[in-house]
Amino acid sequence: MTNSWTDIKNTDLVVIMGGNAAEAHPCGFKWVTEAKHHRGAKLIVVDPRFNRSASVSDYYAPIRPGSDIAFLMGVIRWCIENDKVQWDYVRNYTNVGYLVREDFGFQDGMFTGYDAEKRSYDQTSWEYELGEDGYVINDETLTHPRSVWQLLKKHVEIYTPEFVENVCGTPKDRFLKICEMIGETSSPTKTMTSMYALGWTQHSKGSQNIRGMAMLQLLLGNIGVPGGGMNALRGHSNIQGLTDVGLMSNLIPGYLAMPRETEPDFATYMSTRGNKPLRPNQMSYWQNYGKFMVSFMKALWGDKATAENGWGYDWLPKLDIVQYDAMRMFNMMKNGEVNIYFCQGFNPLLSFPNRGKMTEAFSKLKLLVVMDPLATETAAFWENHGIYNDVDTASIQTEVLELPTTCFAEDEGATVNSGRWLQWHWAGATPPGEARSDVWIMTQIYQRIRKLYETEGGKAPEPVLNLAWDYADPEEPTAAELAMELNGRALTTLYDATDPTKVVLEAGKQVSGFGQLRDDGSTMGACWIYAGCFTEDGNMMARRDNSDPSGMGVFQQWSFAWPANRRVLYNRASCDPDGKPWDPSRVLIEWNGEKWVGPDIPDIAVTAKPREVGPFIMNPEGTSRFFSRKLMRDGPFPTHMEPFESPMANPLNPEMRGNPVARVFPDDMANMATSAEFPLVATSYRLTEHFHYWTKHNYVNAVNQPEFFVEISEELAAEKGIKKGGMVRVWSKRGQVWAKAVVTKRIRPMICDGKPVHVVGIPIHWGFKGAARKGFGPNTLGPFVGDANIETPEFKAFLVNIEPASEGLA
Amino acid sequence: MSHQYSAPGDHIESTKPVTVSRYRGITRLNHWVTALSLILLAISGLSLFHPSLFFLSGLFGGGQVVRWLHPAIGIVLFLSFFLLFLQMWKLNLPRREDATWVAHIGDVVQGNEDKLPELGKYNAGQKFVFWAMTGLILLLILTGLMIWEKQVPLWEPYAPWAATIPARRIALLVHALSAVGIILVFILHVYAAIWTRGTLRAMTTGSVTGGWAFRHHRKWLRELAKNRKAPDNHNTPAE
Amino acid sequence: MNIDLSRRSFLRLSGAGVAATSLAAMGFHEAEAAEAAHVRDFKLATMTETRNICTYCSVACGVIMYSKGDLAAGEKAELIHIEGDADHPTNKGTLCPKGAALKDYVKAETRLTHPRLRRPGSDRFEEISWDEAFDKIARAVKDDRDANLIEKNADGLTVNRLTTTGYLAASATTNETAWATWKVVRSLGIVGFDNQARV
Amino acid sequence: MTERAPQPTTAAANPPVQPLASNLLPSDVVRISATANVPAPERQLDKVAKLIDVSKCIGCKACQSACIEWNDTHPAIEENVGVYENPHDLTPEMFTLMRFSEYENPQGDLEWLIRKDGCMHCEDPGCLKACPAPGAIVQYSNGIVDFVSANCIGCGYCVSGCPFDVPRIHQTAHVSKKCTLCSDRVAVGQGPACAKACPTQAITFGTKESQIALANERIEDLKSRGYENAGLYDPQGVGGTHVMYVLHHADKPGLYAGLPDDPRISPVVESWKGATKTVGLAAIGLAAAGAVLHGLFSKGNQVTAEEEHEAEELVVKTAAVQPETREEL
Repeated sequence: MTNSWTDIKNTDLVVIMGGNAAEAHPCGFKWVTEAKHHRGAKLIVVDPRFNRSASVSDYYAPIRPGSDIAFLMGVIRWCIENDKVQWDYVRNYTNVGYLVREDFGFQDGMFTGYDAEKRSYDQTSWEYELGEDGYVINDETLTHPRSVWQLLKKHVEIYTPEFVENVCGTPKDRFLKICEMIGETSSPTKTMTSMYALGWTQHSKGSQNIRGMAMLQLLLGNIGVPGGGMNALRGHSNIQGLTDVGLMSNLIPGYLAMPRETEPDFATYMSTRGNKPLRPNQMSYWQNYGKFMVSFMKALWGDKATAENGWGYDWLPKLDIVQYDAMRMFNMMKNGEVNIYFCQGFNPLLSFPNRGKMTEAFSKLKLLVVMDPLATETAAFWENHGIYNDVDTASIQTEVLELPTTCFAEDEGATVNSGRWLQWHWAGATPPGEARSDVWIMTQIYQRIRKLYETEGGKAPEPVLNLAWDYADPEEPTAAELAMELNGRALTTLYDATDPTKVVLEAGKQVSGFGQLRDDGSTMGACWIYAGCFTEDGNMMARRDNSDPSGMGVFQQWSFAWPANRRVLYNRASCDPDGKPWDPSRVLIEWNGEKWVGPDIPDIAVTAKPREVGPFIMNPEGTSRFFSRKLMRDGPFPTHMEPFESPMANPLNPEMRGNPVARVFPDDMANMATSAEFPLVATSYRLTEHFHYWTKHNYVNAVNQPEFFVEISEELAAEKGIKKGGMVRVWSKRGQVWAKAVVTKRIRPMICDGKPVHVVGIPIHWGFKGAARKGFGPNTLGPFVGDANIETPEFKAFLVNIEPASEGLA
Repeated sequence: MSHQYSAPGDHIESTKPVTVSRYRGITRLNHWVTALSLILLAISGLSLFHPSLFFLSGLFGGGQVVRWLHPAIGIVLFLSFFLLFLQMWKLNLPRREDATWVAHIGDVVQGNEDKLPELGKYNAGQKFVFWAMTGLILLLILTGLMIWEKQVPLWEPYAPWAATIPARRIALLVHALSAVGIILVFILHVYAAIWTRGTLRAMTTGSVTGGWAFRHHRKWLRELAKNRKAPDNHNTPAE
Repeated sequence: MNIDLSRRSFLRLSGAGVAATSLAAMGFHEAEAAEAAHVRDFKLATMTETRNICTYCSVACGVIMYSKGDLAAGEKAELIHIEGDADHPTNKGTLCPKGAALKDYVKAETRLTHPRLRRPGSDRFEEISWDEAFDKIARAVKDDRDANLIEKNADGLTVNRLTTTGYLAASATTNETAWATWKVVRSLGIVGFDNQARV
Repeated sequence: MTERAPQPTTAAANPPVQPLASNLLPSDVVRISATANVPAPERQLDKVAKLIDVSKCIGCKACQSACIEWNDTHPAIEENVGVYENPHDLTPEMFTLMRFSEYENPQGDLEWLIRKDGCMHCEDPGCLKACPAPGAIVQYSNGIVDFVSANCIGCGYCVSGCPFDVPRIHQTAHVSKKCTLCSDRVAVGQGPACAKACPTQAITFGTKESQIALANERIEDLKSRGYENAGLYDPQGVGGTHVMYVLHHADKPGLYAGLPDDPRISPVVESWKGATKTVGLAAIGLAAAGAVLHGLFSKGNQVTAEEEHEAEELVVKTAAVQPETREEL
């Protein structure tokens, strides 16, 4: 989230689209209720189903799964057409004025540079036109045909209200009412917040869904303002932390990049990073990349990392392809290219698409190691459970190790919430039986492998042997020790750059912020964005002062928020170009003539003069982007794309199937269905009573929602002769499930492209382990394809069929 | 052997003095089981009827025991009364003389039998008790089943309307009223049996004196006398 | 109709039966006085409080664990109850249907308690010791790495890339676990490294 | 002496772990089932109330989870019958329940009305009035109506007495169960577990007038959003309740899964527990006394010796008339 949970109380309008906050984040949703109660805020919900967020909304509109971009571009078009634009904000804080290269273009839903074989774009034309001074050319009149503003207006021209009604199935009157409500927040004293989650991310163009709303928020001046922002409601208690600490194929902690094969040494690697400002005197904070990278390498390899060996650069694995994401690994596994696989607190058999393919993949492994507090379906994929897991046990030769781990109640450490707060927790229960902490388990694995390399030698032992492991008890590092490593410390005494006699930090002391990190090896810090979480003043993450003097829900003294304890990102943009808050009744920071002051930590250098430094300090331009240059694989502007399995052709380009640059493995493309064979649109989602596949182990949650069901409209039920509570069979090109039928008025068929589109809702929470009744998951049905940029599976829109099933089953 | 006024088991046991068998052993046992159940039901029922009587539940081991024991005995009462009903309903059908008997209720209470018509085995009062008991026990068992919390699930599917709360409220009221009714009838029945001397022995020993029969149920006596076979040698008088 | 005589009421029945028959008892002995109105004992008295964060979604509600026994003092601690922490600024003591039932996640019957191994083709898990488990893992990973690690790519550049062993990291472990896991996984050269950010 | 707990003013507080003396005492009881002339308590506790604002309720069932966890109950895991209500009804192990109703309002928009069902803690409790067992149901001066299982005999009268169909009889424990408004928490100055957990604070707890004030504030907000008939549900038919609702459509409570429009103790129950008792006992008493007096003062209906003689004659004479004429008679 750009803002935080408690900031939502400051908003005037909440749009829940691409998510279901009331069900998936009930206690966070409290702040929407607080905003409604105390500020008279309004809540809009746009969703294929009238869900429990809609039950307390002020206005609801249905939408066909997978058509969000058309809706959002339609709202942008309406706002531009009706002059609902926060001009001061847009002119000064976005790249509307910058000129784009001549050779950039857009035709039939495609941008210039598409290569069908490689399924990717040559993005060279997606760039600004630079002046001689190396800076971007800015047309303040916004009239130049190649200015981002004019390109944007041309781009959204096609998304008329009629187009939206036809593609999204949202009645025009309801769409226009929403546009009006949203348009009001273009006023500087009104803010809107977007609360979204997997409803937007789990599409083959998920990233562009989010880009769409981000652009709308920029148009209305709602980024960086109290009660505004792009608020991704992260799903798991520490998925934000695990992403921050870089547990992904292409990441180093702190969102640094894993080196590629094309970057043979440290110098080449650094050459393409730390990009210079594209506008005069912008901070372009990534300039400091080197300080963060070197400090990281010192944390990883300790004193083995020296300037001479490029700080141990060779010992890091080099990527040949960027995304070794889970779906690629399962595909490789199915092809017999993976021998050993670890699942740490994860149940992929139920959470990744095409369960048949998953079972086949696991069956090809030599060794599967599952570490979990609960008995998972993944660890028991070889067990035959009748229709719920129909496998030939004897033929599966995979060895499976199931290791018992502690859960949150039995260990200590920090987790990061959606609002980037690192919060420490303490253990209060004794682990059951022989369950042990994940840290102990990983340490034992490492120490034994290391001992084998020490005694037997082996291939390229240096990375294993040179790994820094200097803990009081090498057999079990403590949470505090690891947390202090993440924060970083001085290795040699640091002196002030301008005055060498002044000591900044003695050797061995914790750094107080990433500003103190150096690129000469004199500091170490495993995760630069966490610098400040565990300083000489102690464990900031354990702070419990819940005072909020400003009443803005900032809570500066409660735990630690990265970066630098800032609670609302880009909060410089909450003030006008002269540093005066847009809305005097809601102040985060303001310029007092010499420096920035206020309840929140300024997201800018404290003494940066208002008119000079732009609010988006990470971007070389210092401004935000309508035109996102090369950063997105599928286009600098979001364009409408149909799901891979869709009930209608893409009106912009009937030949285009799904996202033209999304990665699809050969056998999966053949496994895609058409609406002729599978006429109904299925969407999968969470229920508030359950969390993933964990709470089915908890009898209390099983009582609240005992059995797997699918939700269909009364119209579809009548058409197919399905009765409420009866058993149905739902099947796709990849598999079939049996479920009870919830027949409801909350789902209605929508008219798209002149035809009725029926939606089948499939919740995810059942399997064959735990207290609840045995059931299936939508992943038995879902297509094996993900988002073009980050490979999030397209679970929210695919095609199925449904029929009443014989009662005798299950 | 006609049985217009008498039951098959009735017969004249001896002639000097005349004793008449009125109830066979099985009927008497049946009567006393019914009586005992009714008494226990009354006591346990009353303990739930009014707070001041709740202490009566102590006789049964407390309220919890009353909760399952009362309905259990209710079933016993119903079954045992049903057997009595089978044996006695024919002779309890109203006849002409009953109307005149009722018309002379004043004489009945003062005991001047002479003004009363000759009667068969049962007078109108006894018939009233019989039919009142029948009606009330039916009401009690039906409403009893409706308010018997534990067993509601057993019969609910077959008569869902009877399981609704409004229906069960009415059942509670009717059960209470019927219970009061049956206790009143019970008092009448017991008192009448004591007040009419020589009656109790009918249900204890099974026989009554000839005079009793002559005074109260003369038509019954006449019929038995007729039905009696001629005293030949094999009929020992002490039969 | 089942007459389920719980032991206590059976004794009272048989006792009362005797009383009922004795005529003296007809004098209606004093019935047991109704037990005075009382509320349930407050179950959190003398419990140890521990601050924690709910393990489910990213609202990260503050919770308080109430346990019998103080873990920090080295004792065994049995979890009795979990409730929202009214001091926490995000949830202010409230919890959703999942968080409010956290205790029965911690104490679920299907919590794993022993390392277990399923042998190829077998239809059951067998309990093994931690040592056996780690020896098997270490041996398997080293052999796989020594066999399949790509030290140099086709162009002779040092890549140290291992693709035949993969690692899927969690979603609810702590940052500290994440950092320890990152170090171990990357030192082995694993690139097939992912977490639960997408599902 | 352990310090006495305060009276609760809110549910949003952390429970004490240091032992506190209960502040909800047997002497605070104002009504007791099947017990006449309850001694008036020497102090009057603040009237408490739980307010359920259905317009804030997101139907998440946190109250169900919190209730199960606090009261350590074990409701059965049932099956899905095509609706969101689970369990399907209040049970002896589930004291509160989310009831969902899909309502198409006159403007043609869909409304999903969700109501937290459970004991209303009436000012004039029908359960207490119907209960035959002394001390099984008590009402405290702060308005809480609580079941004392030790005195309960499991007869089910309360089920018929309640105007809201709330009490449930436990099949194996043979006692009646319902929401206790967390009397054990209130006794140590805390609010109910459901009000503590409720994520959107649709459920709040405090003194009755503080909750009425909050309700009025909410009703203004709802009216401003177009719900003209928004209102407070505090039915006077049962003397007002200590669990109140703020409803979007206070003019049509029935929309919310059968919330009674004008709940009161059924006249059948009133007559059963009122007139029938007194008249019934009187009738029995009179009949018994009448029988005894009549027995004492009037002589029995005696058989005379002459009638014995007459009987003999009749029997002998009839026998002499001979068998062959016997058939015609």
